[in-house]
Amino acid sequence: MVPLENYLVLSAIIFSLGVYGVLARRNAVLVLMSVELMLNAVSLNFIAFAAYLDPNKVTGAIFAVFVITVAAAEVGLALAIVIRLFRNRATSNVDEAATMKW
Amino acid sequence: MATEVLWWIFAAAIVGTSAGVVFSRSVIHSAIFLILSLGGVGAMYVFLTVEFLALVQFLIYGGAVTVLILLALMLTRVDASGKPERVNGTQAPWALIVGGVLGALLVIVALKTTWPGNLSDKPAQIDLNLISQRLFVDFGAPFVIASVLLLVALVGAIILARQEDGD
Amino acid sequence: MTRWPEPALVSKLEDPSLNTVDMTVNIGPQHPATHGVFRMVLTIDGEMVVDCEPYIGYLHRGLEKLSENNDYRQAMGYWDRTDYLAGMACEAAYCYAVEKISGVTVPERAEYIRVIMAELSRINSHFMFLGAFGADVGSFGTSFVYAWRERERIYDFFEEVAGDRMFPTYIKIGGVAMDLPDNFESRVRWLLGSINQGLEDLDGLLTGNEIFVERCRDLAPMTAERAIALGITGPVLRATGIPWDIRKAEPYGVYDRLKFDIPVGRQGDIFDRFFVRLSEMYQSTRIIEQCLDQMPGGLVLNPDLPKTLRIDNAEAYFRYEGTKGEYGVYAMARGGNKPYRMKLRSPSFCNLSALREMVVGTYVADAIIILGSLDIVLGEVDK
Amino acid sequence: MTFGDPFFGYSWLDAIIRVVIVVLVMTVFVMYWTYGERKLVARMQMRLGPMRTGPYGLLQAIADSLKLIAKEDIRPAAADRWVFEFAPYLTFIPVLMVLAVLPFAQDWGVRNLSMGLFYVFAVLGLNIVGIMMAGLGSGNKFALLGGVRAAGQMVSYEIPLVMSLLSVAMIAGTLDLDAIAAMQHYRPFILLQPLAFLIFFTAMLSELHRAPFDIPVAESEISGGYFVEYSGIRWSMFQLTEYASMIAWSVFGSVIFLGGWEYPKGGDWGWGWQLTLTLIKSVVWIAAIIWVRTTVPRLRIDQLMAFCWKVLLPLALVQLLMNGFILVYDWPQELLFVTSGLGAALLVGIIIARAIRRPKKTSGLVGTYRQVQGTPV
Repeated sequence: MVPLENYLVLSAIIFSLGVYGVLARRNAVLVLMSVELMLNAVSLNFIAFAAYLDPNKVTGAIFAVFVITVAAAEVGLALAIVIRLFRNRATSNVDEAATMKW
Repeated sequence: MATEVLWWIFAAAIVGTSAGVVFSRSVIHSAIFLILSLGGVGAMYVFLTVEFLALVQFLIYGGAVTVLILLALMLTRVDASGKPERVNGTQAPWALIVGGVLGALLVIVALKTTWPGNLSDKPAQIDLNLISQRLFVDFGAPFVIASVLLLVALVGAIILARQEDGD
Repeated sequence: MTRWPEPALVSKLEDPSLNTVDMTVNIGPQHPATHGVFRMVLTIDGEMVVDCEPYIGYLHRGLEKLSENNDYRQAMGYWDRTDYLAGMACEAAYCYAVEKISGVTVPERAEYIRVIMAELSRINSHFMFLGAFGADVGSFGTSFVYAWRERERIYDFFEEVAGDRMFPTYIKIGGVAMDLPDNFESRVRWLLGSINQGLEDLDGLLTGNEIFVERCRDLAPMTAERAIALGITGPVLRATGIPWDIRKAEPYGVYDRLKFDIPVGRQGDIFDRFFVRLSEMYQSTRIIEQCLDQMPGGLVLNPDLPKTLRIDNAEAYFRYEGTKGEYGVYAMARGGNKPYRMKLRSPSFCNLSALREMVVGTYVADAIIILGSLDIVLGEVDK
Repeated sequence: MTFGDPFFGYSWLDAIIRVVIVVLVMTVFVMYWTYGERKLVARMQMRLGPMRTGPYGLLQAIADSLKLIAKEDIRPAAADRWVFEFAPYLTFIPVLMVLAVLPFAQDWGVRNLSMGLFYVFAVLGLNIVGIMMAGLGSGNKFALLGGVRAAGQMVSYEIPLVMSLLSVAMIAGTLDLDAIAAMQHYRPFILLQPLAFLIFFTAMLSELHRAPFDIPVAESEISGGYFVEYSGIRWSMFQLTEYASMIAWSVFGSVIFLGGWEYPKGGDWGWGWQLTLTLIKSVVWIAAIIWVRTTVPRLRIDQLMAFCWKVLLPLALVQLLMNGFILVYDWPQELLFVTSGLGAALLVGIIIARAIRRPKKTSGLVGTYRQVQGTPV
């Protein structure tokens, strides 16, 4: 049916779109969303590999669970930082948050 | 056959919505594209017969992460000041080059490599009991560490977002 | 625990350097919580209110100027539209003021009738408060409907007596317009029983509710000094612990012959205001019962009243315990059949001045019930 | 007669037919349930409710739907067009997806999933996305406030909700809704887990935005919240979602806690009785929701959060822990009832202890009256 390469190409495309988003977009929330895209591409890869290559088919899913955990933690923290930034600077542009302290 | 067609439809939708995330003009549209994209990846998990993970994806991403992102968007609305948001930074062309090259590289690698022991074309059904066995027994320590990470992140987020005196 | 503006919020109001984006929300003039055409612009930071700006005047009709251009009898119809929840009480206040400058006396029976009508109006108005306040706090109209049943009965009764429900123009200078119907006493006693029943229902629905108490207690407390400084009167003042009631302080009519207590609160928070009003309604029923017992027979309208009332140089300020507070009518005559100047000191207007300082530093949801607890009537605020 | 077999040979066709049946029945049920709710609320408020359209107002539901369909569909100029227009449908899709797995009787649902319980709460949480889209896309500050409130509320209350469901799933040992229902042949799980039931009911009210947790739609504060700008058919989609999710939650809750189609005698007396049981239980369940709605005022947002994080969540966690001990060491199941019952007593006790601070009836407060003679201070 659907070969493994299809999944790999799909996740490669999502990942590179995420890379573009992280580098190009300046809104902190958007950067975060692009990171989410990249993480998703990674976990899709994990699961595809596990489903096609791993004999007991499970390890990839567990890694994906960990990836999702890390993504949730990261989003929680990063959004707290974004809101903090916005409260103090009235902006969510990452370029304007270049100073180390204010 | 029907599965294959559905797969292609979903793949196209995922690529389209992911592109929407990074290219769309409005942040809110980006967030909604992100939700659709994540949902599409969840559907991919169903194709890979890991329904459990698809549901985790819906629960965590759909129910929590994107809600948090939308919440952050609501709290940091830029249109309050009236000026339209600049979509891209100055390094957008470079980003395009980097992203394009990286993507091309990954695609070439994925296609040129002959993957060892391509066991079967159709992935087998994954058992929920097996997942829990592996997760809680074999990967017990990482699981605990991940939970500690979540806890730390929770506390950290609260401390960061808390409104202190004088702020 | 009091919830006055936290230091953080106050400093934010004053310190412009910290740049956070607040949101301005316009509540009213068409909004379910503003009880009429009141408008307030809330500046909110998340859910906290950092500023509040009230706007009034959407219901301004020029009551005082209209009174100057109509003779004493005609102007009556405008006055019972000030506090339109207690039309009878407003008429009575106007009549007392005019009687004070003209020296017209009122038969005793008419005085008793006036007291009964005014107290029924007070019950009516407070029922409106209880119902609407319950709806503000969010009880999905149940309190509203409970209150409405009794209000409807009171209005039916007014219709029976005076021929009109909300704006009866029943009370006249020198007495009341017509004598009471025959079954008056039994009718009132039945009404009082029904009111007591309705009060029990509302008391059980709201006072006994944990969420309601939690929402109202310790919210926007007002000290007695601050209340006096702002010129607040009525139940809002009494909730701060000051037993100031014109009916006791400067008794008019026959109030000096009647026994009743002045319910006061402890700390002037929202719950005390609610509770003072609730208790006042029991006192009003007590007053009405005494009136029924004491009521003499005789005329209800001064027979010596001239066809057209003409008053020479005179001026007087009459303070009347309206349903919302001190309903002060200042009347000034310079001859002729029209007043030279009429002025209304409307209690709702003065009470409303406390809104901003109570609202700032609370939640949006609190702002709504603080406004509700002041129990303003826009007809009276805008005059 | 069993419903497990496909109606027709093709499983896809069968699934579509079942979905259509469920949606049609649900829509009619929602239409008439709005009528029922109005009558019920009216009775509780000493009114009559709809009386004019047809005998006892029975045609009111039809009149309402006709009016809603015929009403102009307004889109504010400041609205974000696509977000605004698709939000109502996006809120409805998750509810529809949930209806597809609920067992209305033995083997009678659209499909029975082996992870049904997990599926239900994973998917039901998704309609918050549509709500937030409505809040963001309307270009209205009330809508925005409502969206923010809804998001905070749903994210918070999802946790105790999931915890309470997990404690039942631990006892059942399965996530299959049909199996969970069948397991309650002798006693429903509410007897084993009263605390979980209380937490579930509370959190469910919050997820449904029903009083006393109707903060996101608070009519007296933000006049409708996220759907303040909607009218006509889109508004009715929100309404349909609200009622359909009420049905979904009630069927789901009665399967988890009240024995669903099984208790009492469901397995013995056949599918007719099973459907009747489901109907009775869900109607009672929804009536309870409405009863609560009619009588209690609304909480404030900070009180809501405090209740969730300081009361419900610790209790749910402790219950989960106790369940773990009891099940791992194979202690008798009655202990489940004891521990959970104690927890429920604690929860009720907390509420009562807070309520004791309130004044008694009016007559109890005579102490604050002061008989004042002459001129006061």
